[in-house]
Amino acid sequence: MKAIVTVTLKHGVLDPQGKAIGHALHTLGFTEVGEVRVGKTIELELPAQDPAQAKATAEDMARKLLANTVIESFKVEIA
Amino acid sequence: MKAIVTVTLKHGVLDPQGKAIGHALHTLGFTEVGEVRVGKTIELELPAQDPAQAKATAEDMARKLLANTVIESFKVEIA
Amino acid sequence: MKAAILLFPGINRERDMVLAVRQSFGHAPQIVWHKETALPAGTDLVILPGGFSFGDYLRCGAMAAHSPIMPAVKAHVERGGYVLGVCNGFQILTEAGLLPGALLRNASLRFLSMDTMLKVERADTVFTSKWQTGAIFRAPMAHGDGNYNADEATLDRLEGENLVAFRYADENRNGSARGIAGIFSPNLRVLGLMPHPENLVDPLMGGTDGKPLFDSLAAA
Amino acid sequence: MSTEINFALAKSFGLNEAEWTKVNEIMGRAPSLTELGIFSVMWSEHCSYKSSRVWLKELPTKAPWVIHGPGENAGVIDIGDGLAAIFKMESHNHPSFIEPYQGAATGVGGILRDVFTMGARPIANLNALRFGDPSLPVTKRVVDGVVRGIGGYGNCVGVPTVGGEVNFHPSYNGNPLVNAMTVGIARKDKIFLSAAAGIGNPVIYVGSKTGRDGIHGATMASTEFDASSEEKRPTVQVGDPFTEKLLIEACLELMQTDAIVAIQDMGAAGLTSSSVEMAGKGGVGIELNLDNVPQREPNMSAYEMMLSESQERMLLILKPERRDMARAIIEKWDLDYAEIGTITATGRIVVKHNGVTEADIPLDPLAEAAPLYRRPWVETPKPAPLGPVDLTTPLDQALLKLIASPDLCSRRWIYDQYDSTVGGQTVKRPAQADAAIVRLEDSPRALAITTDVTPRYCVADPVEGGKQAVAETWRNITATGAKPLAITDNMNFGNPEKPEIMGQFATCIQGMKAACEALDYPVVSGNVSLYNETEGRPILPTPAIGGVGVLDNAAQAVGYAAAPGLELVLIGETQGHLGRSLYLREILGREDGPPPPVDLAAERRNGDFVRAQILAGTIQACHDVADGGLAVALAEIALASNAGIALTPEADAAFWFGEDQARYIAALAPSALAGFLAATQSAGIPAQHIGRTVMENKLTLPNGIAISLPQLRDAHEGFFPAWFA
Ligand SMILES: Nc1ncnc2c1ncn2[C@@H]1O[C@H](COP(=O)(O)OP(=O)(O)O)[C@@H](O)[C@H]1O
Ligand SMILES: [Mg+2]
Repeated sequence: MKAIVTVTLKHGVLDPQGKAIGHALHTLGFTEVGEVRVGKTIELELPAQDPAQAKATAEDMARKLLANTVIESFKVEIA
Repeated sequence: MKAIVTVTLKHGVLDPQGKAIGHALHTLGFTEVGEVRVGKTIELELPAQDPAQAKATAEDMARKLLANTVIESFKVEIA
Repeated sequence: MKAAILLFPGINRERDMVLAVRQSFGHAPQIVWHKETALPAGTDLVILPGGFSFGDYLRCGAMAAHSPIMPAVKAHVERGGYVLGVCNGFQILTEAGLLPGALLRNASLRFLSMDTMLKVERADTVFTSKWQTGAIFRAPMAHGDGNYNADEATLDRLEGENLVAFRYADENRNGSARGIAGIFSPNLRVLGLMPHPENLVDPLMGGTDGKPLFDSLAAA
Repeated sequence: MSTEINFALAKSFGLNEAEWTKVNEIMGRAPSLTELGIFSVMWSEHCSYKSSRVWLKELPTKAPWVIHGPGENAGVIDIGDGLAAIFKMESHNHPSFIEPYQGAATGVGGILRDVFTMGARPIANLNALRFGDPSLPVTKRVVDGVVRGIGGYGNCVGVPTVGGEVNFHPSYNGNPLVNAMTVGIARKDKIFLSAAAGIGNPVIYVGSKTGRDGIHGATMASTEFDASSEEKRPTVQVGDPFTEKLLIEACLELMQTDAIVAIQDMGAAGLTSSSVEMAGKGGVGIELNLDNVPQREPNMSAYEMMLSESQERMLLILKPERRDMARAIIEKWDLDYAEIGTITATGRIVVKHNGVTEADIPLDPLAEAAPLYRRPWVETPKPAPLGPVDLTTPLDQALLKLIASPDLCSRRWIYDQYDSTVGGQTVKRPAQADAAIVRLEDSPRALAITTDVTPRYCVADPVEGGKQAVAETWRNITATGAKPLAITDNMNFGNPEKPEIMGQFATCIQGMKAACEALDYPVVSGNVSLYNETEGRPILPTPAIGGVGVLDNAAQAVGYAAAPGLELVLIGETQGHLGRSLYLREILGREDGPPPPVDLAAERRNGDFVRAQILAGTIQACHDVADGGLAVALAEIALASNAGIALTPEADAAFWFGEDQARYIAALAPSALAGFLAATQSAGIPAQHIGRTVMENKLTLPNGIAISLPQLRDAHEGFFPAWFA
């Protein structure tokens, strides 16, 4: 089964990448775009198991390594 | 309204980040993790409009800038 | 002062650091592989050099912060030992929670490799005693993620407690909050900074502006 | 596998009819798919040099200091103190157009492997880049990706990128050039070669896993671009500089032991070329069991594994009794270690997979029967003499326009994205001297390294252009005080099946040969990239040269920054040659006339004199006069020095902007001037005192026209930041 961890910068944390992309989109003529925020997804292949447990494991990985909770928050989906 | 563009490496394209993360998770004791693939999400703030049209615009942005379609594929969700 | 340089896979400025330390200390530091679980007996100073530990994948310093050697480094800090983290080393220290804040992608989203000017914010520390407070010196920088950030409360505390070590004195090229280039821990025994004083310790390489850092430590 | 093996398939793999017939003859039967794949990549232009070999043989490759010339993974020269410099340049042109970031990144990765596979620690990277018309959006995308890719890879592996060159021309619109050079250092008695030996010795695979990357990359690099190139995309190789760094450290650590019999990187055509070449050079056979190859994807076929160009992989032949130790070192660095075969006495390559023999080819005919073409060629017609030239543009306007032009403006935006100081040995960084200077660890010695070529000269007169490219690298090294020792080259040309292109190739080589001989400056390694055409339009002939020289004492190196109050002397003869000059192109919109002739005897005489005067301490700063001529070189000195210059000669634009060769500007103390001029005279060297550096913040021409330094700097540094704002 698959766990997808999505990591995004916490609200209020500066997002230089999002800012630059927003700027580039404006230059390309997409002037209607407002704020842009960039995050990442980490897709994990896990052995078949109880989805709730898989989710708990993936959350554990996120807290320990995948996200830096000083600046980032995360959510986990099981697919 | 919001468009979320998720960009992932195409199947078969080497993902050095994913490889290194998988390795690190193993070292941390998460030995059950199989393949790890890393992607990114770009969250775009768009003016309220027809969702289908917003989706089309975001796809246009993805093709033109957000994804490198030589090695990446993308999908768009409207929230 | 007995120094140990930590070697994580992907680190690439350990040789530069050895040269700088050897020159000021008169002897070579010991190199410690990241899979070790203990520091060499009698280590006074732990150095985390620059580079791309684990390729800078995921987040700079994130994976190194979980290396087997890191519990020993934390114990060393708790005992009041000295730690210097430069560039990737600074990133590892923040990821490990040994210094506050985080180093985000440079505001320009480009790697920045050039000399910068740094202002010494305080000279009453083991790391900076050979400078005067307010002194300005040159240091090369070479990083893609040197944009120091922390929440406002943390930044206020750093300033209030006088824990900012160095600030960019010419141009704040990477976008760091309040121009911060380096910070101390509250006990002034842990220093992290982005630029590379170790690359300017020899007139042949363009100057000796970075040497006071190592001379200060050698004198401590 | 049910694919039918016939000429149509062979043709799609890039073999022609005669080559297909030869394959059948050698095999004595129809080849299997895997065998056909092996033949097609080994006989591709990229691996076999079938069009270029007869010409490359003409280049001088020997000197007392050459340890290994062309033929090994990289060239090796003796630089004294028991040390050797190992270096090579290689192109990644086609991949860099398809995916600029990854194409450039993997180009850097590939050339690094060629160097550390010989036992050297890489100490410097350089590059030679050519891009299309800067006004096209695609050019901007390619420049951005290539620069990021070079930095992304080089910065991460921790090898300083210390120099390079970049030019723009519309002929590169659909075909940019990305040539990467690496220089490494090894102990002279610890050089590792690739010839396999020892029947029964294990064949070890080290590095990343094999995926379906870049299959047929070598044949792609050997064909022209057309609209269908788009479809060849999915095989893009992605670089992993972190794994490369581990590979460097693991290999260098293993090389401290006596475990390795032979070693070679898996470059173009991956496992095929490395195993075939190692066994072929050693005169042995090799048997591979692909079941043991570390695989990234399920169900890979023998054909795919043999042709994959996955990056960051090496092939080693070990002493069997050292296996365990070797494995421990490799695994310490978290790299895959797999025994995938053995050395045999059969003289054949045998490939087994899932119990089936997928290939069984005799190695000698595979190598010896490889096609070799003496393709028809015609000489480039000599350009018509340059007609009258309008010299009325005011000198200051011409200078400001020239130094702001894409080919002459500051490259700061580029090199500021490359880590040039890692290693702590960079004595002269980009834009501080004519060649980069990198000191050797624990030694007073330093290397001087540069890359150069002037394609607009080569297209007009390939012989003079070939000479000029070699001479300019020699001059750049000389201008730092270093002694030039040898070169690597990267021959980038169009379709060799066209006689006029083959003629450019053949005659550039003639020019290069003459220069190498006159300057005692052999070729020790190189690379050929042909078929650089887009829809039938060739690139300018671009024989990029990478030169390496040595300084016994790094402290003697000079750059071109001069303190105020020094006298400036122009060395070499100035006739005001404007044919093919940048003045002609940028100011007058003309690209005609002959390029400047290269007088190799004058090069040698002037250069040897300048070097001696630098080492004697008389010349305190030095800059060669090249693109854009004297005025541009002076502007570069002023900007690097942050000092003004006051000039005295009353002369016209041909004097200030002519591109006559074999010239240098030397800065010396006023007290040394008279003696210096006397020395030039007795040595028969043309020299002219042209002015001095001053405190005043401006460049002053004799007619009273002055340009302030800030104005000069704004013009010089504007282009790239504005382009990428
Ligand atoms: N692509 C590049 N990568 C790194 N450095 C570069 C690159 N292009 C130019 N440089 C550096 O910028 C400086 C000026 O470049 P250039 O004008 O080509 O030099 P020159 O006039 O000596 O041929 C040199 O030090 C050169 O090494
Ligand atoms: Mg040059």
